[in-house]
Amino acid sequence: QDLTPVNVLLPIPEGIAFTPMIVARENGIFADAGIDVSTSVADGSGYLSQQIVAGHSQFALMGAADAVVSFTKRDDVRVLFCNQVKNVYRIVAKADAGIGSMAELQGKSLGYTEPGGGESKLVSAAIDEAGLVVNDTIRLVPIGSAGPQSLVALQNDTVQAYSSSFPDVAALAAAGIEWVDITPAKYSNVPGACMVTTEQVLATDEGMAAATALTSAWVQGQYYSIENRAEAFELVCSTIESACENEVAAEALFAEAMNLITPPEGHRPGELTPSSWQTVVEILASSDTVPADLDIMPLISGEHVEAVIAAAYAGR
Amino acid sequence: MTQSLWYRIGLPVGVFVIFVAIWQILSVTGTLNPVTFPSPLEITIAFGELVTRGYFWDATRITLLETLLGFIIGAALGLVIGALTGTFRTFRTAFYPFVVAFQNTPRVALAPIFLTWFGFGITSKVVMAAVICFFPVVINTVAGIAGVDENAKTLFRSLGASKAQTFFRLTLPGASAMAFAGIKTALTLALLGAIVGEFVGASEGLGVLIKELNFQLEVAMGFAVVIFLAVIGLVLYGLIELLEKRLITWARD
Amino acid sequence: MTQSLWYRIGLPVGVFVIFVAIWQILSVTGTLNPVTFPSPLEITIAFGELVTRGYFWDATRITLLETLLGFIIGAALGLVIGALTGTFRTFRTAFYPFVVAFQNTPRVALAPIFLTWFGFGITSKVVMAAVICFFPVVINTVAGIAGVDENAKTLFRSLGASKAQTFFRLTLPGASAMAFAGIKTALTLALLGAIVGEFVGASEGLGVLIKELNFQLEVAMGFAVVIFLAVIGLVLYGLIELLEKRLITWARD
Amino acid sequence: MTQKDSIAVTGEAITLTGVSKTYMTASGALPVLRDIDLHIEAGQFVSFVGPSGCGKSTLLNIIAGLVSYDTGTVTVGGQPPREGRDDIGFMLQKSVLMPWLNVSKNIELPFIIARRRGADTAQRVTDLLELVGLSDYATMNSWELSGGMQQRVALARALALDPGVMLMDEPFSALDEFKREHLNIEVAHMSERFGKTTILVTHSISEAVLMSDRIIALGANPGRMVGDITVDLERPRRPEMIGSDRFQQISNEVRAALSQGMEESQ
Amino acid sequence: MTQKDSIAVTGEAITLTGVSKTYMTASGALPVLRDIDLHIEAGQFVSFVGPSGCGKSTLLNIIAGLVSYDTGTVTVGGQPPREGRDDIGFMLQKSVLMPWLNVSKNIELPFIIARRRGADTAQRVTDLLELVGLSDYATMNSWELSGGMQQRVALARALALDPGVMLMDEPFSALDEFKREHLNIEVAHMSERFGKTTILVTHSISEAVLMSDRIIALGANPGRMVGDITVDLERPRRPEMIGSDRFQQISNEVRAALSQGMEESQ
Ligand SMILES: Nc1ncnc2c1ncn2[C@@H]1O[C@H](COP(=O)(O)OP(=O)(O)OP(=O)(O)O)[C@@H](O)[C@H]1O
Ligand SMILES: Nc1ncnc2c1ncn2[C@@H]1O[C@H](COP(=O)(O)OP(=O)(O)OP(=O)(O)O)[C@@H](O)[C@H]1O
Ligand SMILES: [Mg+2]
Ligand SMILES: [Mg+2]
Repeated sequence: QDLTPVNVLLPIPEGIAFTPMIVARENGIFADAGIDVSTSVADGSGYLSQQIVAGHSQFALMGAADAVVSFTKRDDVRVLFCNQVKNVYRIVAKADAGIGSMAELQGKSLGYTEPGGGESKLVSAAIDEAGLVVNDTIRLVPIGSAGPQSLVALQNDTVQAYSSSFPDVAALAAAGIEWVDITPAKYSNVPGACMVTTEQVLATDEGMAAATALTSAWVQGQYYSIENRAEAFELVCSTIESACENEVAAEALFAEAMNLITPPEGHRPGELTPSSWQTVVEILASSDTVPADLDIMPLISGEHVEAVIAAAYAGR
Repeated sequence: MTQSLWYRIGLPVGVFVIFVAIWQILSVTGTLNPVTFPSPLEITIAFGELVTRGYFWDATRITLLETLLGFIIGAALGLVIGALTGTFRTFRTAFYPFVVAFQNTPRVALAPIFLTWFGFGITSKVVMAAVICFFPVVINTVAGIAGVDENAKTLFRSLGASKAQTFFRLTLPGASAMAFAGIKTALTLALLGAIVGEFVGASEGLGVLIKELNFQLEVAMGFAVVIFLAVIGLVLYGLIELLEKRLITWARD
Repeated sequence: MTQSLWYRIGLPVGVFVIFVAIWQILSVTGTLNPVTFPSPLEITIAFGELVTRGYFWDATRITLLETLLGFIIGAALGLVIGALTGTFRTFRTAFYPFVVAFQNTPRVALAPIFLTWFGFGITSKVVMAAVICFFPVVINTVAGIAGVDENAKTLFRSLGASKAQTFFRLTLPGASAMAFAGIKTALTLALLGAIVGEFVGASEGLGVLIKELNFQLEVAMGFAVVIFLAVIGLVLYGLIELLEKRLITWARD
Repeated sequence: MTQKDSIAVTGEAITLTGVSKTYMTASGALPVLRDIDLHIEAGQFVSFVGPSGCGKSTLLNIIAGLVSYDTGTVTVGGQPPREGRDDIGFMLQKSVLMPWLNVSKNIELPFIIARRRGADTAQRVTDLLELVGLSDYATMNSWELSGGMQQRVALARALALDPGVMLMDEPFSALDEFKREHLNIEVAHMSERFGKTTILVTHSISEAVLMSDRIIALGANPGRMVGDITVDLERPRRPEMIGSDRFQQISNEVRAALSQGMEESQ
Repeated sequence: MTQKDSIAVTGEAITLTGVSKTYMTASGALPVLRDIDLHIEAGQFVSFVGPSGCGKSTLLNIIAGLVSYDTGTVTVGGQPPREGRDDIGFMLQKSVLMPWLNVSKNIELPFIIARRRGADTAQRVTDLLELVGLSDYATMNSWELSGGMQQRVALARALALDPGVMLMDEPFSALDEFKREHLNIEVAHMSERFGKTTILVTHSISEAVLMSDRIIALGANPGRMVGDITVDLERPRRPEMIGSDRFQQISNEVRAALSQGMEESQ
């Protein structure tokens, strides 16, 4: 039978972070649901939100912050589920720096990937909350994602702490940096990368069918990955060889990826929780990117979204 | 005073060997941080591993495809626009200022816009490559046409040649040596454009691979890819020079 | 056949106005998606807002600083290396192949490496700008020196000029017109290098601003910055042309 | 109209009556030629000499139909001149061979442009190559030839369509004096042999005397005829004539006409 | 040693004995000059004529000290030649003025290179400008001058250090015949006036006859002297002499010597 092609935009190339998707594809879950999923990649979520808002693309997996910004530009933007239900961004200190909390970053340098983007908003919110002032009581240095330059910056003490998404933290850990996680607890349940679409898509039968198939197959991929870690890892590494060039890093990353898709007790993988989305709004509002009184509910609910979710978790 | 072949080849090779040797020694003695500056030996070994990986060759194929498509489109368009600009005064007056203005824009700044316009497939990288290699071809074609011998033009007029005859039998071959110099630059630039495009957003290609290897802190492999790109650049340059020698048989000096 | 000034300025301006008008109409009628392709009016308004923002001028200052520092360093080094290469045969034989090879490497691929070597401040962007604008200066300086009139060299020999006299009174001024052509290209390339550097990793600058505006989906403002960069490119080009006219007073055509 | 299989004798007469020409330049009107009346008989060899900028090339270009004129009439073989008339052959100062064509292709060019390439063209090219003594060089690249050989190819090309009229604008100026004399004699012979009407523009008085039946001296500002000297040396011309008394007399006549013209201009 | 405030008479004798020169080229040894014996008296004006490539420039360069020789001896004013001797002035085929220097700075160049610029240099440059008739053009850009004016600047520059010997390698080849004759006469006059020893390399026989006291004809492969003709025309030379019988006789003698030389070469 003919499979319906579905294209999903990703903010980084396919890899370990997208294990549930790769499982769903390789194990035929997408095919069983009647879809054939392909991906396109841009460097960061910003480009993805543009495509969604412009109506050029139907589905994009993007950071929660980007999803909220998109929602402020186009009010029929909808989120179906999240790939990770926990915060993908981390603020970590080097274990030997004697830093145990955000407040102890006083007088220190904090590395982060780059200005612009959801991560930098979270960092500023966290710094604000800790009562620190950038360029005064704390220094911010854009050291990029994991790579030789960030490793060296940490090794030679250019920065004592680092904020980035979990794959970077894991990769640097695998390279020998020992971390203390100082991410404020209130941010720990901020959703990670989530599947975004629009009411315009969901209003059509085909769009609704694609959304339902995509969501249920992806969620099944999440269940499978959580329950069969070893097989899932094996599958990802054999599918995307280049991602496992460094085995130690790959394993560390996989462990962390699994941790983030595994929901807290009593929740389902990929589930949308209003309170965690409210946190995202607070973070963005603290830097005046979105209004503080933004009503987030339409983004994550509504007749169509609920119908998709109901179908996705049927029987779970 | 003519230098012997031995000297002309031996000297640069010697310099290269000494350079690599010093680098290796500095690496072994730990003067160079292996994270930021892997040793030549490590890079060689990493390259040896890389060539056994299927994904490396897939990435190479993609990047080459983007480069060549971008080059062909950009160079072809450049030739056409250059020919129009060089041939028609009004066209030149009307559009050439924009060509020059556009050439002075830092075109990397356009990469994200291309991504938006042309999507996330290879098209946006091809467009980036094409845009970046378009200008040298236009500019050299225009210069080449301007440089066509006035006497030869008079000769063609005296023979009563039609516009088309003059264009195809005089202007085109007369401008070709100059235009080819632009085309040579363009090919190298196309590779650059493809890599820039991949850096900004792509799922495959050597630019993506560099990022991926950096992320995994496989620094030596990352270096190996960069050096491999340099070699690709040189090989492409060599090939286009060969082609030039075959096509523009009459160019001297 | 000489074209009037009116024609030479009027025609491109006319083309520009028509182009912008069509763009605006396509935007208003909704043919162009306002998110990916804002209208000229929106871009103008966005630019109007942008110039009132302090951060915009900070970013401009940073990018210009990187560009100019990179340009000065790159062009100066290019002149020195070019002069050495053009003057000393052995130097040329030994090192020029590497200059050419390096010029054929897609240098963006080096941006992350520079970040590692030169840190996260403006140094790595300055280096990127310098590296990218170094080569045209070297190549043109070498070509300029090679092009110094053989007869003039004989004249200097017959006058018994010393090496230094020949260099400063003949080679240098004789090669300067050609070298300056390289310097002109270099300035535009320096801007490109600075933006590439900022894209790969920086906390300030117009490249960073483009990314930030992109995240906030302030597309019109993003476009405004890109167009502003184009204008900067043109202004820098104009300034260096003015300087050229003042310095190389004897260049004709 | 013209025979194609051999080099035919097809001289045509040239008549100019009251020809004037003014160029419009950025700095105003520049009168270049004033009231030129000139009749050249079929088969005559005429040289134009005169100071630089006096309008020699302009006059030749008018006869070739390459430049328009303001007043007067011009006829070549009874017809007004225009570009692409295949009974007029034009040879420029530089040999301007196309470097991307070999020697015989260069000679073939006029046939291609005139869309007259046919079964007999190859034979015609062979004949021409033989005529200029380059049979062995047919497939050489044109830039591999010496300057003198290039001039001969240009000559063959100008003769390709067997024109009744040959117009030559300083065709030998790129050669040194020794090579030049040699080629002068060759061209003079060719012209004697085929009786073509020939106009030669030159800066060299001895070249003009050596080759021509008649020399037109021009003065400048604006260009006008200041002398019309008949050269009654016997034909065929030989290099030894250069030293002869008659040769010197004629040279001095030309020189005198030119000096006269220059004084009038000042 | 030399007077600096006026143009002095300082001719020097030149003697070559058994001079040979072979160039080592990629395709083997190329003998260029064989056994040249030549004595030029102080104040004599000598021309070298001969076919292209026969070694005229090489010989001149040897005398200027710009090219080494294999055997024999050369003296200029009793001293072996070398680069930078300020009693030897060199003038090339092209006027090679530095475009970044104005006219008087171009003339000043030899003083700067020889580190001899002093208080009197400005006066000397003024004198030279007057001598070549360019007083009004001192501050012009050199590329704004006509070809003939540029040649005169080059001449002034060659005279700047008041050399006893002037060596000129085809200095007028870029000019048309009319301008050329004019400048020939001027240079001949200058040489007559100051009695400098002068060697002129030229392709033009009439130029050689018009200017020289003596003409050396060279033959090729390898370069050797094939004629040594004395020019006994009265001084000062005038353009009208070109038409005279004696002028033609001498020209023919030179021509004959050259033909002879060419035949021997083949
Ligand atoms: N296309 C043109 N537009 C304006 N002026 C022109 C043009 N062509 C020639 N002239 C001017 O007309 C005059 C005569 O030019 P022409 O080329 O006929 O002289 P000439 O006698 O052939 O000179 P030469 O011996 O230097 O070749 C010159 O003053 C020249 O500047
Ligand atoms: N530097 C050199 N190396 C090798 N061969 C040379 C060199 N300079 C000149 N020759 C050769 O020496 C011969 C004589 O050259 P020269 O320049 O002296 O001739 P010329 O008589 O001045 O010719 P022309 O009249 O063309 O100026 C030529 O065959 C030339 O190719
Ligand atoms: Mg002319
Ligand atoms: Mg010579």
